Amino acid sequence: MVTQPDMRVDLGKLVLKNPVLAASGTFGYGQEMADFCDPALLGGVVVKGLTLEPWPGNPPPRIVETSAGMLNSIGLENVGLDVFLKEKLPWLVERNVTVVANILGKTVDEYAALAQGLGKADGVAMIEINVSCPNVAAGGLAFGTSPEFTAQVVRVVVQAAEQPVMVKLTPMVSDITAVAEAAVQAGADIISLINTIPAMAVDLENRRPALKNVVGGLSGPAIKPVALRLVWEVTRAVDAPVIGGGGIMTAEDALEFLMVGARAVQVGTANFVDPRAALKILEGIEAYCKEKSIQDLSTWVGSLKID
Amino acid sequence: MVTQPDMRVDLGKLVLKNPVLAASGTFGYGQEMADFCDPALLGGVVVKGLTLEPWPGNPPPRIVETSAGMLNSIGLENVGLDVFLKEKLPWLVERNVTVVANILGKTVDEYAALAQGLGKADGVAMIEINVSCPNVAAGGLAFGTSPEFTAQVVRVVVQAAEQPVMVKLTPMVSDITAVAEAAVQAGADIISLINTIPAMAVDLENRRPALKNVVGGLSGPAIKPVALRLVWEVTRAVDAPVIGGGGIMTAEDALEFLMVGARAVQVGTANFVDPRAALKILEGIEAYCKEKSIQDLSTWVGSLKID
Amino acid sequence: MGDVFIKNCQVLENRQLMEGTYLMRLRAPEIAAAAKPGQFVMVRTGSEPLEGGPLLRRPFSLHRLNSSGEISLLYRVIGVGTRIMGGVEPGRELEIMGPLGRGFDFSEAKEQSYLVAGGIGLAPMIALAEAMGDRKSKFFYGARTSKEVDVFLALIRQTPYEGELVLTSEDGLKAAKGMVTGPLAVALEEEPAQLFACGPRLMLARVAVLAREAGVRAQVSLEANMACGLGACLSCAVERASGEESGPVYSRVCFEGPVFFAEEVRW
Amino acid sequence: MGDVFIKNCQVLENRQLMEGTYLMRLRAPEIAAAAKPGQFVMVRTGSEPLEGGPLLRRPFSLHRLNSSGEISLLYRVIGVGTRIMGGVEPGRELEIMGPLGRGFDFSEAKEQSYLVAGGIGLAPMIALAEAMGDRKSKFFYGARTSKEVDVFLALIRQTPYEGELVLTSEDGLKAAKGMVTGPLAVALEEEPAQLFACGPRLMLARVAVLAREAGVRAQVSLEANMACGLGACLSCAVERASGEESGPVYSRVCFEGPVFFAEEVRW
Ligand SMILES: Cc1cc2nc3c(=O)[nH]c(=O)nc-3n(C[C@H](O)[C@H](O)[C@H](O)COP(=O)(O)OP(=O)(O)OC[C@H]3O[C@@H](n4cnc5c(N)ncnc54)[C@H](O)[C@@H]3O)c2cc1C
Ligand SMILES: Cc1cc2nc3c(=O)[nH]c(=O)nc-3n(C[C@H](O)[C@H](O)[C@H](O)COP(=O)(O)OP(=O)(O)OC[C@H]3O[C@@H](n4cnc5c(N)ncnc54)[C@H](O)[C@@H]3O)c2cc1C
Ligand SMILES: Cc1cc2nc3c(=O)[nH]c(=O)nc-3n(C[C@H](O)[C@H](O)[C@H](O)COP(=O)(O)O)c2cc1C
Ligand SMILES: Cc1cc2nc3c(=O)[nH]c(=O)nc-3n(C[C@H](O)[C@H](O)[C@H](O)COP(=O)(O)O)c2cc1C
Ligand code: FES
Ligand code: FES
Repeated sequence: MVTQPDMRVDLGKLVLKNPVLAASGTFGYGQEMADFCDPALLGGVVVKGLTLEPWPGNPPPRIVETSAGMLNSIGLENVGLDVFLKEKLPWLVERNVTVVANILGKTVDEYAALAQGLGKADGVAMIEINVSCPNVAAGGLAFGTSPEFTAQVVRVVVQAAEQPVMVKLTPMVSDITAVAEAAVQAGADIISLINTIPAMAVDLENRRPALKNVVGGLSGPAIKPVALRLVWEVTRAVDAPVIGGGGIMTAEDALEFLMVGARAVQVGTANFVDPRAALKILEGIEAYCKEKSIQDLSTWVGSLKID
Repeated sequence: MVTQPDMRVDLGKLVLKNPVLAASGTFGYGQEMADFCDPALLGGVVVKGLTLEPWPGNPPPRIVETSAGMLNSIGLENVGLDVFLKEKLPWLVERNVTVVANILGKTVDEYAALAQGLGKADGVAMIEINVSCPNVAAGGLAFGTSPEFTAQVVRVVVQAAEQPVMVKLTPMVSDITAVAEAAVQAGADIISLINTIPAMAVDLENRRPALKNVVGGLSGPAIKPVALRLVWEVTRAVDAPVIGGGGIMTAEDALEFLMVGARAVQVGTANFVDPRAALKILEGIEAYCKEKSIQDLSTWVGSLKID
Repeated sequence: MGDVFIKNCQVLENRQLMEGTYLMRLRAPEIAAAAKPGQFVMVRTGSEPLEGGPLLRRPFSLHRLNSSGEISLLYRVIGVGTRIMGGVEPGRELEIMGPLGRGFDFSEAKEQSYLVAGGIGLAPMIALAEAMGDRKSKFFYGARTSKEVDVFLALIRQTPYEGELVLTSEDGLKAAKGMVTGPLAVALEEEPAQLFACGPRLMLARVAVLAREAGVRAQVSLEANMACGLGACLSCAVERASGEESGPVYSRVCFEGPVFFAEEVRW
Repeated sequence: MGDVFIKNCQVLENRQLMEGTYLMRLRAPEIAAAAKPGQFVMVRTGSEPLEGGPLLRRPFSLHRLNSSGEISLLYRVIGVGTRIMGGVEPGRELEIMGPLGRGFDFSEAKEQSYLVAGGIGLAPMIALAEAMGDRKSKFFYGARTSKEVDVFLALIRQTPYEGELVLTSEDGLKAAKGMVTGPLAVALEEEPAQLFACGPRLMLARVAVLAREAGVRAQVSLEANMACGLGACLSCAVERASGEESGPVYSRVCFEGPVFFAEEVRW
């Protein structure tokens, strides 16, 4: 007999109602896609990356499609912390959405200030640290490329925040496990990955970069194999729960990430292809559990067999 | 009036007849694809990676297709240096093929021994150092992930080799320019990039990794935007000539790499899709030059306009 | 925004009007009922990842809207997505999302309106012309070739539009030689009127200048690379005129647009 | 290897024989003339990168070869590539590369041969049966369902093959219940004969054991994931039996195979 599978996700300090989250920057502030995807039904909504001050973002063109993927250089356009708390968060709270705030600072202090501002807010279930921003103080490489800088940021955020803290890792490092370990040691509760891969496209006819910003971040199915590998490496290296994503388009993709060891997934680019994607993926996972008589999805997590 | 464009590529110590090379591991020892692609017509053929001793490679399955790409974990199956020199090289030399030997050692000494062995061989035009092998002495990370290890390998190879030395960089590092600069300072004549991106795929039905080796290297159109970005970064950071590749399927793709700053390109996965691909790309570049009245292809190199 | 739908819509007709330009009619009752001129739809031209076709949907203006539940798209083949569209056989279904964005605001009909279209920018202007019915207006159309002039005439004559037609073509055949902004400038001098325009960016920039000089308002339909079409991804930025002092400020073409008042935009 | 071609071949017929199994006839005169049973072709099912379809070609055994310039493929729909093949309309062209690899060696015809096929492994065995003509042989076919038995009978009756047919099916309808290696073992005991086999890996492993026990040689057609089909990429490794002491040694299924003598392979 088929019963309703238990889809809850235990993340330690937090239990999600199910394992499908919308990824930051691909779901706006939850409201934009609400006609097609009720954000309250998802395991969580990671809102667009927040900075302390409102940020205009990069000049267009900001996106371009590539083989099985897309590049974006939105440049973190966002309303800033205050407007988020006053104008965006209430709508989400009212609808009982599990809100994850994605934060990005240009300095360690900005990260701390963001965490503090969010810590006081009711209705932010978790903070996701985006360490992809260039660390100006350290020569312009992203914070996330160095275990030390990552740990530094995590430490101040954990201290300032009231909520569980998740760190979103940058894929473009030679040893992701070192960064993940540093993050966990610095107090991160959860690891999420992957962010987009720095990449570039050009317009042959005009002899110009396809993006005004020249370089953008690659997302979509093209990066799925890279993401799966990184999730696999990190889940074996650290005990902290991992939320995986990168190129997830279908329930099967999501089930692969879970099988490799992720406890939950983030759906990004798929939301653009179909704003119903996250919900369809959730339904597909449920259907798969029923078909395979998986009573508790957590038993599927990490079930990959290696000879 | 349309004249024949000058397609020669000046690499400093070496001039290639044209800018299209077959990438290592995707063209065998030149012979396998000869029915469809005369290797002598190409700018060069980079043969399958050579180790000192013959190497059996990894157990199957060794490849799997992914969205706009493929993973391989061939595991460097090759005939070894001696058999290469005795049985493979003569066929290539006889046909006037520009041969590039791709070498890979498990230790620095092995790299030196390979370079020495090849140095004496007539008919090897260039040596390409593959620094993707795990550096056992240094904890298992690939040589190519560290500027220091890369420099170490380059130094001994340059010393032992008689030919120009090219270093093929690994994409999975946070700062490719540091590795490229270290390689050039250590004496590398040419930089080539990119090698495959470490990645993974799983078989949902069997709950197993799709590759017996679990992790493989991602190649094909999926990685082109990442490769273009890395070529862009490296050509701006070092003066040494750069040979670019990663996901090149068409003449347009190749022209993009050249426009971004590569002096020549390597065609890999495309050879599997169509063994005539490298030749078609070469013909396509020529046709484009004629159409756009580009007399000398070198004027196209690096012609990308940035506002 | 009103109602938005994602529907599998049957292709009723998909006809080449001239080299590279197609007209596609689709059954889309919900979308047709909810849409107004200047709004757009996003068409899914790909399928599952490996199976192929592009990932992202492609945006197209609504070219005709009719009360019997049909919509039309007028499109030019540019790249992979539109090439796939060109090959779709009638009878097959395409997944369409829409109607999207802010359309033309022609509620406050002035005595006189000028509709201005360049090239494939014609697409939404026909829907507007049709909706304006017998209000007093002139339609300025700038073609590149005489063939385009013929296509335009055939399209406009299918509508009940009765206003004056002012045609130019770059080759000067079957229409006045030159750019359509030439006769437009003359007309504005003779009789100022509100403008509605869609076409190449350079044409729209010129329209904006002419409107300012004539002291009339202009509504222009803009294009931008889009991912979501719903205001969520911030891909489709256009710089606002307001952002001069405090650094740039962007609007979303898919949400605040695609139709903007010319003075809202930084040209 | 002999001549290899890459040709755009017209699809003459593409018929579903039963749920998920198709027969495709193509015009391919050069390939048909050069090929022998057991060889394979690689079919391109995708197109340009963004336009879609899979990147790599898909390998298929030659199922029929005829002197009037046609080849046939018998294929089962597994994933994206074969799904695309199943939808190809007659009249369209597919790019085919072949013939590839080493086929069956049946030059030294013994008194008696046993052909053994399981499931879709039938594909090359029909070509072999046809080529063997009236030599003395028995054809062992292991089906899963009675429907598969019917399909087999229809296919084999189109060939001039006159040998005995020994059929099994897993459901025991229209054929003896069980695995085809059962009756094969009995036959080998009664009268040893060289074996030619294609089917699931487990069946072939069993065939290898039976051959060894009966002291006969067996040629088996193997499968492996392939990228190039030409021996260049080393994707399609199968471990050789020889490699026991000095570590594994691999052969290329596309080049040294797909047909191997059973004793060459490490099972
Ligand atoms: C609001 C809006 C309405 C439009 N209405 C029409 C119309 O009615 N008729 C018509 O022919 N065209 C229209 N366009 C342009 C049309 O969307 C593009 O021509 C089309 O997306 C090209 O897709 P492709 O795959 O063929 O080309 P490719 O060049 O392969 O597309 C690559 C990427 O660039 C984007 N892109 C390319 N050109 C444009 C463009 N001009 N504007 C926006 N994105 C672009 C594509 O959407 C895709 O993401 C409209 C664009 C917008 C934004
Ligand atoms: C020499 C040879 C001859 C073959 N002859 C036939 C035949 O006559 N009829 C038939 O139905 N099938 C045959 N196969 C198997 C056939 O190639 C696969 O079923 C087919 O490639 C599946 O492609 P797909 O895109 O539909 O499946 P997917 O699962 O989407 O394919 C994904 C990848 O795996 C590979 N793959 C999947 N299954 C196999 C397999 N069994 N063997 C090799 N590669 C596989 C594909 O080529 C592709 O690279 C043969 C295989 C080989 C190696
Ligand atoms: C348009 C766009 C905007 C994004 N903005 C953010 C962001 O603000 N903060 C962040 O951490 N990640 C951002 N991302 C990364 C996604 O959250 C996700 O990690 C990445 O796209 C990989 O997943 P996908 O392949 O499913 O899209 C953005 C991605 C896209 C495509
Ligand atoms: C099957 C396969 C085998 C490869 N073997 C080697 C190798 O031996 N040495 C090496 O330096 N690169 C090897 N590569 C990497 C390619 O040379 C090339 O750098 C990479 O595939 C990216 O280019 P592409 O996307 O055009 O294939 C191999 C790639 C593939 C797909
Ligand atoms: S296309 Fe996503 S915000 Fe406009
Ligand atoms: S498929 Fe490339 S060597 Fe066999």
